[in-house]
Amino acid sequence: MAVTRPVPGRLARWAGAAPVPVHVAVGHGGDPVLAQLRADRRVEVVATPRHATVLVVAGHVPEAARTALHATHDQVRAPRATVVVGVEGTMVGIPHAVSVPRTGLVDGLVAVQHDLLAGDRDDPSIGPDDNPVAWQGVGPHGQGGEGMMGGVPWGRPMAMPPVEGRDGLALDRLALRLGPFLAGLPPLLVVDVGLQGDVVEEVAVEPVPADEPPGSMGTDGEDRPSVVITELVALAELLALVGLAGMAVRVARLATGPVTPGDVAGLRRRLDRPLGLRTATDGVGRLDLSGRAGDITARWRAWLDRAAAAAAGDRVPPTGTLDLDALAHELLGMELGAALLSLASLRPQLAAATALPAVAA
Amino acid sequence: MIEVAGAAHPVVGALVVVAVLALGAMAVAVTESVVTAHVAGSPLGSAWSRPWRRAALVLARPQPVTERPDTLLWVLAPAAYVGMAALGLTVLPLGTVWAVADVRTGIVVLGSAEVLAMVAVFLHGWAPNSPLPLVAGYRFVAAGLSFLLLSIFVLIAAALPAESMSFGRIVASQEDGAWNVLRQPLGLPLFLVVALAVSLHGPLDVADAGELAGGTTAEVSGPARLAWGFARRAMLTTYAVATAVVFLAGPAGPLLPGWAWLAVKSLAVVVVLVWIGQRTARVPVERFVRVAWTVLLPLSFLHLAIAGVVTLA
Amino acid sequence: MTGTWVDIAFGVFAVAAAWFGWRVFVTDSMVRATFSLLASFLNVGAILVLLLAEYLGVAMFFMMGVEMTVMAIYMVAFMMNPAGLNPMQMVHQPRVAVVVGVLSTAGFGAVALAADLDTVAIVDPDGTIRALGHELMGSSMLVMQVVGVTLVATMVGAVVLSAASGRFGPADVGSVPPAIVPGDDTTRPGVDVGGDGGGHDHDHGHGGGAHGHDDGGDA
Amino acid sequence: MTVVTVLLVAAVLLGIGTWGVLSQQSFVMIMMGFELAINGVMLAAGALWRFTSGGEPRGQVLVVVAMLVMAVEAAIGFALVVAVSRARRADTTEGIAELRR
Amino acid sequence: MAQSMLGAFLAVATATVVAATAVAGVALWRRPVDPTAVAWSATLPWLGGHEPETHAWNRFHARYYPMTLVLLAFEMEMMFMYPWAVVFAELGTKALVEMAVFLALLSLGVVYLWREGGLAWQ
Repeated sequence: MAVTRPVPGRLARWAGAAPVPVHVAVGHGGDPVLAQLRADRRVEVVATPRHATVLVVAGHVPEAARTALHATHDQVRAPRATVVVGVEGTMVGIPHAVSVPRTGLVDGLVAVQHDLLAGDRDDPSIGPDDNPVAWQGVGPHGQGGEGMMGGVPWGRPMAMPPVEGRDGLALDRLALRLGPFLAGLPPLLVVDVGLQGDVVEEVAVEPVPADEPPGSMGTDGEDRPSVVITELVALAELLALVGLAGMAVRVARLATGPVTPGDVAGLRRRLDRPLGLRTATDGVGRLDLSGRAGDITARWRAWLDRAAAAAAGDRVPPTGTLDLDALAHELLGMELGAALLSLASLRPQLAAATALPAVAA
Repeated sequence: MIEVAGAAHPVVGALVVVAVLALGAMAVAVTESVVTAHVAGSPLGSAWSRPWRRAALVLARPQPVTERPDTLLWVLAPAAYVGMAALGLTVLPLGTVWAVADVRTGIVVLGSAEVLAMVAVFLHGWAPNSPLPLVAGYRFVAAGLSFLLLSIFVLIAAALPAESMSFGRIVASQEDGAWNVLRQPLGLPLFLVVALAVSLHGPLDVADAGELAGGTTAEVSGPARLAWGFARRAMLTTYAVATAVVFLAGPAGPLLPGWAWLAVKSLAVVVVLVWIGQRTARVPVERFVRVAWTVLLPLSFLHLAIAGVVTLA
Repeated sequence: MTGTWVDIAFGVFAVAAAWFGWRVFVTDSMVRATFSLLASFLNVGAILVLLLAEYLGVAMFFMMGVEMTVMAIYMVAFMMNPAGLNPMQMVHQPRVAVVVGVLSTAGFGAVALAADLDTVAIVDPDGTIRALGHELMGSSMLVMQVVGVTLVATMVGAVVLSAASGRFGPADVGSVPPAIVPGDDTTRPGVDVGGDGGGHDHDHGHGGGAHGHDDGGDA
Repeated sequence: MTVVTVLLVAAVLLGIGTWGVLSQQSFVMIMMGFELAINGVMLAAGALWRFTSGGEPRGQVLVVVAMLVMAVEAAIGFALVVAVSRARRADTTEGIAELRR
Repeated sequence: MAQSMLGAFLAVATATVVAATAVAGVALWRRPVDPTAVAWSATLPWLGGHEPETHAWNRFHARYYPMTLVLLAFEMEMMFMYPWAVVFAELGTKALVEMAVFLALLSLGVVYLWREGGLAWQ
């Protein structure tokens, strides 16, 4: 029962002209759509569905990630709307989704936002309206809890029992499944994290299992995005994560148009200076995976090299896939932010790992 | 009866403070939009009106709800954060002789406004009962406790030549002598670090970090999100005015009236801070805590020594 | 600011300080308890400003803000049910505590009422901060330096006790607590002879049983 | 607002602090009680400085020293809580019953 | 217009309270206080698509606790530096030397904290 009241007229007029805040759920081959949305001035890609009015489903979302997609859809605050790029909404299990081709995507989004503000559109939430765990009226105090730490207070248990951390203090450990649609995480990657404070004490990295692609699903007939787009979208996502919104838009705009080696060289000149992107990436996320040791700076420099080579037209070897268990072992002991940045810095390799089996030629 | 240099009627003072914070927050929002558009290489035309349209849309969106939040603290956080920005602004001289309340212990009031603002940001991270904002709130406390000492040392160094802790006397001490930006060189960079960190802007925005899905604002939407955005920009306004007062002799200057000079200098500081924000990526928290304690703190000791020697010479 | 306004303000701040002080021990959520203690301190700071000790009042805002933030971190880390999702019942000997509390209030109150203190007006209200400065740099300089040494000792002690590992490796590796009865190994703390375990901790402490010697080894 | 009324308020704070110290089981809550008691002491010292000392700066130094006592007590107290929690996994007074042996 | 110190602080308090209540009003406008007023699936914390097993509120293991303890002690120094700043110009080098000794003493504690690795995440 979404609580929506039509927005007062004058506010609606002003709000209508605002850039559409969009949360992008990226599936297989969704990178070109993500670049297109980030490059366009009439759209603002936001970090969490709470800040968004429209959920955009880009690329092919396999069956295994459907429940997570429905949960993400519900967490966009009502009145909400969903736009699926290039495929029927019902294919993704969201009944009221609007299917928009990639060409007129941004105009479709602006139109959807106008409907939302006028009160003509509001997708109902898919998930249950009430907490399946019965907690109201349960237990001595009627909130489902018992004793000091036990029971299901307000429908959810408390983090128990305490576990000994690496510094000998036995405190609570939060077991979190950071889902496939967290902003900046490589597409369709689930990270099972055991957090003590903000240090990762347990971690497992699992890609969402891909199902075989029925027919011409995915990015309306285009094959795997070219190397340049994959590298530049990874760079744009990393820039957005570390707070350089302007540079992220510039890189995304580069990724949507034709790319010349000169452009990439100009980009490197802008980024590769001491007090720029390197403030967040120098010496952070130091991983040595299958012989290639380096921090996040080394990896985004490698992206720029590969993008320059691909722009110059010569053959670029496909990125080797990763041993995810070795990666998980490397992430142990990192701070949560550094771990998420490290995963974002492995986007091309991890995209290859979760790629559609048939297409990963 | 302890005499206080400049002081206004409480109601007049409150209206002036709210007006200055509102104007300042709008100026910061427009500067951010224009600088982001410039860095992104897009046309600057629509960048000027983009913040108002964005604010209207955010205001039109529904308010945040989570499963079991601490709603009292969740509402108290933006209110306390703006209250502390206002508290800091009241003790700063806004005109040549005019200030809302130029009390004798001005720099201690600004210091306590900063500390209680840190408490407000921690509450904003704690209240939603959601993992990512909780981690962001704790990260900010680590950074907040580290840059706190820098701001106190810099303000005390500015109080040495003025022989008083009131900001009005600090401006007076700069009028006859040289401006503090010249005779106390290390002060401005250290105070810019504090200004960025306390107002969650640019490279020191550890509380609303993008990598934690928006940090403490991961669960916030609607008018509450507008209130938090306004609070951050109001705090940046207060610290821009404080930087102008402490280092650029605030309202002092030829020809133009006092408040005009203060507006020009504060806007310059805002542009510098926002420009740094769009060119430097976020500093990891562990590194910032280590650098603040092992590099910036000794630098502020040196800064204090220089200020002492210069005052005595 | 005429006298009556000061009295009204004092009354409001005094009642608020006492009420928040009481709330500290009755709220369930530890964060709310800590920041109601902060509110109590802020009200006492405001009373100090009314008492014309302006610097001390505002400095209390600053000091207690930091102290209560640190206290909130430790309250949430070391208290069960930190967010008060279940009602808090961490109280023992409640009646004794109430009686002693009331007795101490009555005792100090009696002292306040019985003593006939002749009030003296402040000689130079404008110069109180300057006088404090001269005092600290002059005859109370010894107080300041002793405070400096105390603070260094506090810092070193706090780091020694709390840091997980120092220059010479983890704090609890290799160190074995001395036996309470010299020479009698079974009385070495941390060795659960009777297997009765700590009252509230949820599983055994470090390695139980008689092998106390390598007790710290498996930390 | 005379010296007697302010001292009475200080006495109330001291009483609440004492009640808090004696009634709570957890280490950190006991320290909250001490903090509240020292809060009352500081208020009493401020009142006596204002009304009976005629502006004598040593009165203010006494309040600063009381603040020092609170800071040192908090720092060493929390360090001990961490040390005991690391060694003994106990966070309440009952947890370290072995000392009574 | 010279005005008494208490009048000045009344102005400070009024401005702070007015600004705070204005923003509290905005933050409370049309806010559903009862979480059950909204669909339950919309109130789950955002983790990227999955539901958390436990409440987020836990005994949070802040990893920088030694730094906080040293700050508690180090911060007492500010209480002595503020009055020192007011009388510094009158007393000259005597005050400078005295504060230099005080600062040197306290920086020993910070050096010890850094040396023992207390600044890193424990």
